[in-house]
Amino acid sequence: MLDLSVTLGTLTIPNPLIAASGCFGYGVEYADAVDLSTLGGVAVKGLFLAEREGHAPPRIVETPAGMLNAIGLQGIGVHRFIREKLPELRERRAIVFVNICGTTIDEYVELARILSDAEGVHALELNISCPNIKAGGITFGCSLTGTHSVVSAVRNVTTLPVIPKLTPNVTDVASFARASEEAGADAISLVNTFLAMAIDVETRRPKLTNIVGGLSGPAIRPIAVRMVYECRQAVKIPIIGMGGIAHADDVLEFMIAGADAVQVGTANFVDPFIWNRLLEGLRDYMTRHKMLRLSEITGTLDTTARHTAWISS
Amino acid sequence: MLDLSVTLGTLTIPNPLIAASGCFGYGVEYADAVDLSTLGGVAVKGLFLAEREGHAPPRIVETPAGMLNAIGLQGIGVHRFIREKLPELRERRAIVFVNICGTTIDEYVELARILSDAEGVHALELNISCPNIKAGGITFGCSLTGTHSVVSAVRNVTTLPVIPKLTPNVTDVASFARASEEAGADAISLVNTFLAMAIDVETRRPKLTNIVGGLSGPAIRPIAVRMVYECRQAVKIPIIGMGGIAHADDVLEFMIAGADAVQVGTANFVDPFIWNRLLEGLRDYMTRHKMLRLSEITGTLDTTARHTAWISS
Amino acid sequence: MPVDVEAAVLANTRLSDDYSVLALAAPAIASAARPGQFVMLKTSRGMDPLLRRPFSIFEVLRDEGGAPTGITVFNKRIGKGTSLLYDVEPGTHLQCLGPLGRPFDAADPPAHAWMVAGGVGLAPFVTLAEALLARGTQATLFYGARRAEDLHRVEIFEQLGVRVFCATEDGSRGAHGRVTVPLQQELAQLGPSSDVRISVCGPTPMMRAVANLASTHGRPCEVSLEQVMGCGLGGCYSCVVLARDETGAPHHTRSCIEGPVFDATRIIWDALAH
Amino acid sequence: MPVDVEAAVLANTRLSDDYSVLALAAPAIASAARPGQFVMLKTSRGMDPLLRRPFSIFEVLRDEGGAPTGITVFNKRIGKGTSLLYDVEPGTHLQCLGPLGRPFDAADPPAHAWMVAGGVGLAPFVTLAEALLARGTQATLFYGARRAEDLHRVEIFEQLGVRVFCATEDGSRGAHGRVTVPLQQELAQLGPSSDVRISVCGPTPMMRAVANLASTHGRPCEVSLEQVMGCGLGGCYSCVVLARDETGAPHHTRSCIEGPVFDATRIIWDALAH
Ligand SMILES: Cc1cc2nc3c(=O)[nH]c(=O)nc-3n(C[C@H](O)[C@H](O)[C@H](O)COP(=O)(O)OP(=O)(O)OC[C@H]3O[C@@H](n4cnc5c(N)ncnc54)[C@H](O)[C@@H]3O)c2cc1C
Ligand SMILES: Cc1cc2nc3c(=O)[nH]c(=O)nc-3n(C[C@H](O)[C@H](O)[C@H](O)COP(=O)(O)OP(=O)(O)OC[C@H]3O[C@@H](n4cnc5c(N)ncnc54)[C@H](O)[C@@H]3O)c2cc1C
Ligand SMILES: Cc1cc2nc3c(=O)[nH]c(=O)nc-3n(C[C@H](O)[C@H](O)[C@H](O)COP(=O)(O)O)c2cc1C
Ligand SMILES: Cc1cc2nc3c(=O)[nH]c(=O)nc-3n(C[C@H](O)[C@H](O)[C@H](O)COP(=O)(O)O)c2cc1C
Ligand code: FES
Ligand code: FES
Repeated sequence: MLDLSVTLGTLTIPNPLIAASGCFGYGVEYADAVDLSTLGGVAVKGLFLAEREGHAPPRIVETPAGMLNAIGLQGIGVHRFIREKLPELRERRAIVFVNICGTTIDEYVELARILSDAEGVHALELNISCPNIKAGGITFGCSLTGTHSVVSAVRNVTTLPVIPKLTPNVTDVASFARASEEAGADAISLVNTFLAMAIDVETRRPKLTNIVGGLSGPAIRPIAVRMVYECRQAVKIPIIGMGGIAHADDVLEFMIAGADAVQVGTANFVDPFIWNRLLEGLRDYMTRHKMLRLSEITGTLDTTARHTAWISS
Repeated sequence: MLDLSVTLGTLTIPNPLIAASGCFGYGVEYADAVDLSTLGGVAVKGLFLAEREGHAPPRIVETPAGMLNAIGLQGIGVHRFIREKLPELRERRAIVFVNICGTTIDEYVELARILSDAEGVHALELNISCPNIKAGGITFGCSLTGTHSVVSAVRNVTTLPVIPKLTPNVTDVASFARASEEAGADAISLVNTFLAMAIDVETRRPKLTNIVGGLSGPAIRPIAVRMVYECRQAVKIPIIGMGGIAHADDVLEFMIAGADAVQVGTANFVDPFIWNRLLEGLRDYMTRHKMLRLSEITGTLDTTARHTAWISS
Repeated sequence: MPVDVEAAVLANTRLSDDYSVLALAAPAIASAARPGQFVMLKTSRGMDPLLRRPFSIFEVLRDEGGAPTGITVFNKRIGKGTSLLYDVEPGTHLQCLGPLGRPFDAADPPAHAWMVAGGVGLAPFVTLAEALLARGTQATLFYGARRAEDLHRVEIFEQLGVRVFCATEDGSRGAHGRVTVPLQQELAQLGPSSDVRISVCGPTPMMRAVANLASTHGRPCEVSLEQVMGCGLGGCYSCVVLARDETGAPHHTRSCIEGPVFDATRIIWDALAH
Repeated sequence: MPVDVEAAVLANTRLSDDYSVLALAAPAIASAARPGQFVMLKTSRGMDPLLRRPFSIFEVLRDEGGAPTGITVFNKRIGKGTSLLYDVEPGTHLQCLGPLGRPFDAADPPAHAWMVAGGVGLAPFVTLAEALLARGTQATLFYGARRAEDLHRVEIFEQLGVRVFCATEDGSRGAHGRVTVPLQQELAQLGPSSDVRISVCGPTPMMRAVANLASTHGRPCEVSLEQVMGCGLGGCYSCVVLARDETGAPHHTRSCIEGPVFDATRIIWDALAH
């Protein structure tokens, strides 16, 4: 029997495949198409305390092997989420990662308190990295002290796994991983999207109403893998890697680089039934490589020189 | 008559299309295929004082809509360049941007001195952003004081246009644009490649001998355009934009975002005869939009709201 | 529940330089399809382009026995993906996800159903017309385009027994001008007692004009909107339109699951990108 | 000077599950081609995959009058691009850049030319064989593969009058074992006076073994190397091999312009990725 389960601190999930926040609605939208209990987890759309309408459309633009989004964190707010969505997620036996956003530390703390009392929440993913909203989020994610403060504040009010989600729009992502670990994070997830833009040259206007948006999809995978690799050297806590995963080989690439689990976002838009394809691919790899436990592969990148360097580079 | 010329400080070039450093050899390799005098310029492969063998292969990996490279700045050194390549470039009437790299400020200064005395060099592009070599380059490019010191040191020893090339691997690229301007740069060019990596999951080894490499190509274009846009708000000096340009619309996108000229790298590998295609596309656009001078389009992004926001986002 | 099938291209009939009708083998989707629903098509095998494209289900294909075997798509080339579909050759396979979205609700007699189509907006009305006639509901199509050559597949509706009014901006066929010209005439002639339901699909300004006409004449109107769609399943929030809820309060509403068909009175037209 | 043409696919003959011969209409490239040169082929229209792929010019196609009309490529599917080429249908157009690279230098009589091919390494030798026979130089082909079914197009060489030695690892055709088996036998039987020039193309370990054999028997040897190539024109420095210069000093040398054909004694084999 192949064991695909992975452990994130106190939380063990049946396989490393988690639906990425903002790419899977509140999970319930997919409940008829996908058996949510077969996923490693569902990270729901970023939630604020209050409802938000988000940005005016157009909100996405396709780009080479990727897409930009500027949704602006439209959402129903934490209270309606608990009332209207959480019960079905519970019933479907989904492992729920709630992605929370605030404009102040108090908001994150308040959200953490409320969700800790709600039944059926398995982990808190702190979105301190959304590039698409003016106030909050990213302002914490781009400052080491900001990151440390948010994480430790939330840490103090919940026993749920606390997982800050890091932005790639920084010089040294590993230092943010360290700050998170020191502040008591149980794991980190990365990457959120890259701040980017696209212009309609005929009208000379931005293609997004919000002017800038976040780049996701296969295009960013090589950068995201490098960042996961850097964080793996920097911290001991589990890493949830993401950025452009579309095939089982991509999952394995992130895990070999140092990820304990992964999230899949954009590729789920292209293929909502991707989950079985990925699981089959992982099982096939394990069989071919005679592995019994998938988690063994995490951080096994072999960097020993292939042949003695013949000349100084 | 359509005027495609653009001005970079004291240097006026016939059109905005410059071959990107490291993607066009020393220019001479393409002299039979492309009339070098018809280009806006040729940025030659990054030069150190001494010859360098660079990294052991494999040196490139294809990625979704992009590629990684870790050439390691193999090069013939400035002296052989002046002896063996510059005469032909002169003869071909190429506008030569020499991309220089050092591990110390003195090296940059020395290179600038030597090249200022050489006939046929039109501008110095300071490579302080190569992600693929351990010492130097990027260590200046990732520090504001480092950037300022290199630029002003070179500025003091040459009358040639000084164009620092910025790395995208920073939190706030605009601050590096500002530091460059304050230090007396005549222009800035951006972006260099994004630090990234790819892994062969079957062998669990990096696909590049150097483990990490720089991501280029269409995949990065939306991020690069955003960075050019940010720099345009921050500085008055001309901007040479690049990152994934493959079509005339991409050139226009960078110019509308704020670039005065552009460089084309990876796309030249896919289509070495790209230059005429791009020029035709630009002329066609100017005709359709009744423009006489292409340079008018720089920084004309229209960000006025498309319709009154109906609800707060 | 939508299914994703690797559908064989059975035929790709070019109607003009920019229109083609693509026939796809997709029994599961065909048999579940309801009027005005759509599919998400992958227009290429690889990542260029990356995302799927939304297309109305134009016709439901059936075998001799009448069993659904596939669907057709009424494709207008306007960019990368639609150009790839225009060029696709039979034998190719395309990933096809559907059926998706909130369908039209087909009116029952004695109501009359008026369908108003602009250009490629004709796409969702074949399935609606069939549903109406199956119910014995009288159906009328108002179909507008630039020139006569841009009016395609009118015969399908005529054969179904739909009353058809055409309009062309150059007057080369039917009424001279926008599709609203014949529509307005017919609306004006309606008796107060008659129960007419309007459905419209086409360019946003045209849908807006029709919605206004409908409301001034006090006729219910459904619109089928075209928003950029990342997923088609409610996962990405890319496809929102600003629509009023029961209380009249405007909210960004996902057109892939609460639409693409909306009651026209819900839509805040000024907020729709043109 | 290389040219870039949008070459029509004239035919794509599948020889097995993994080999096909692709015929391309490209007169300009065909007439300029010299033995062992290569082209850079774009395997798809869009950006997936992004880069071109290097392929040896397998055959030069000619019309009745003998005028060059195109080339063929001996394609072995090993990944994304070669799979796309394997599936390509006639009528498609592919961007084709060439001819590129340093050719073999075809020996003149009285020298004898021995060509040693492993698997897909057969590709550059048809053009070399033709050049040799045009010079009246006696040519021999040593051709090795795993099984008899993997030995393709031997008849081309036989018809040209090339002496052919086959070897298969399972012994199903020709000598039992690697291609070095018959090569070694023939080398051993050579008289000291005979002037034999060896050219080799195939997997790196095989080329290395042949190069060693050649030097132990004191025979000159040219190798055609396969490095990953980003541009094919000397622009990117991706394709380097560690090769000795005139002074014997090792340098990273671009195999797209100084190669792919190198004098075997220049290569530092330990530095070549396997
Ligand atoms: C519910 C629905 C039903 C549709 N039915 C049909 C149909 O039956 N026949 C038909 O020809 N077209 C139909 N469309 C429009 C069709 O989806 C677009 O023309 C198509 O996506 C354009 O893709 P492209 O790559 O050719 O254009 P590009 O401009 O290259 O596309 C770029 C991006 O913009 C999106 N986009 C561009 N135009 C539109 C548009 N008008 N609507 C939605 N997204 C757009 C694309 O999906 C893609 O994500 C429908 C759209 C929707 C929302
Ligand atoms: C001078 C030269 C001549 C060649 N002639 C032939 C020929 O006649 N017939 C033939 O079938 N093959 C030939 N090859 C090898 C051929 O280029 C590769 O098999 C092909 O590039 C693989 O592409 P892919 O997308 O299928 O594989 P992928 O593994 O998907 O390619 C990924 C990347 O690695 C590169 N790559 C992978 N394998 C090789 C390789 N063996 N050599 C060079 N680059 C590689 C690809 O170009 C691409 O950039 C030649 C290579 C060179 C350098
Ligand atoms: C449409 C869209 C909406 C997103 N919304 C959120 C969000 O609400 N919270 C968050 O933390 N990340 C959000 N993300 C980022 C993704 O969770 C993920 O980090 C990123 O897309 C990279 O993964 P991918 O390449 O697999 O999509 C969003 C991404 C997309 C494409
Ligand atoms: C193979 C390769 C080599 C490069 N070498 C250099 C270099 O020597 N100096 C430099 O400043 N940039 C170098 N670059 C970066 C390019 O000049 C350019 O900044 C980057 O590739 C983005 O542009 P593109 O997407 O058009 O390729 C190199 C890029 C590639 C792909
Ligand atoms: S298209 Fe994704 S939510 Fe509607
Ligand atoms: S392939 Fe680019 S230098 Fe050889």
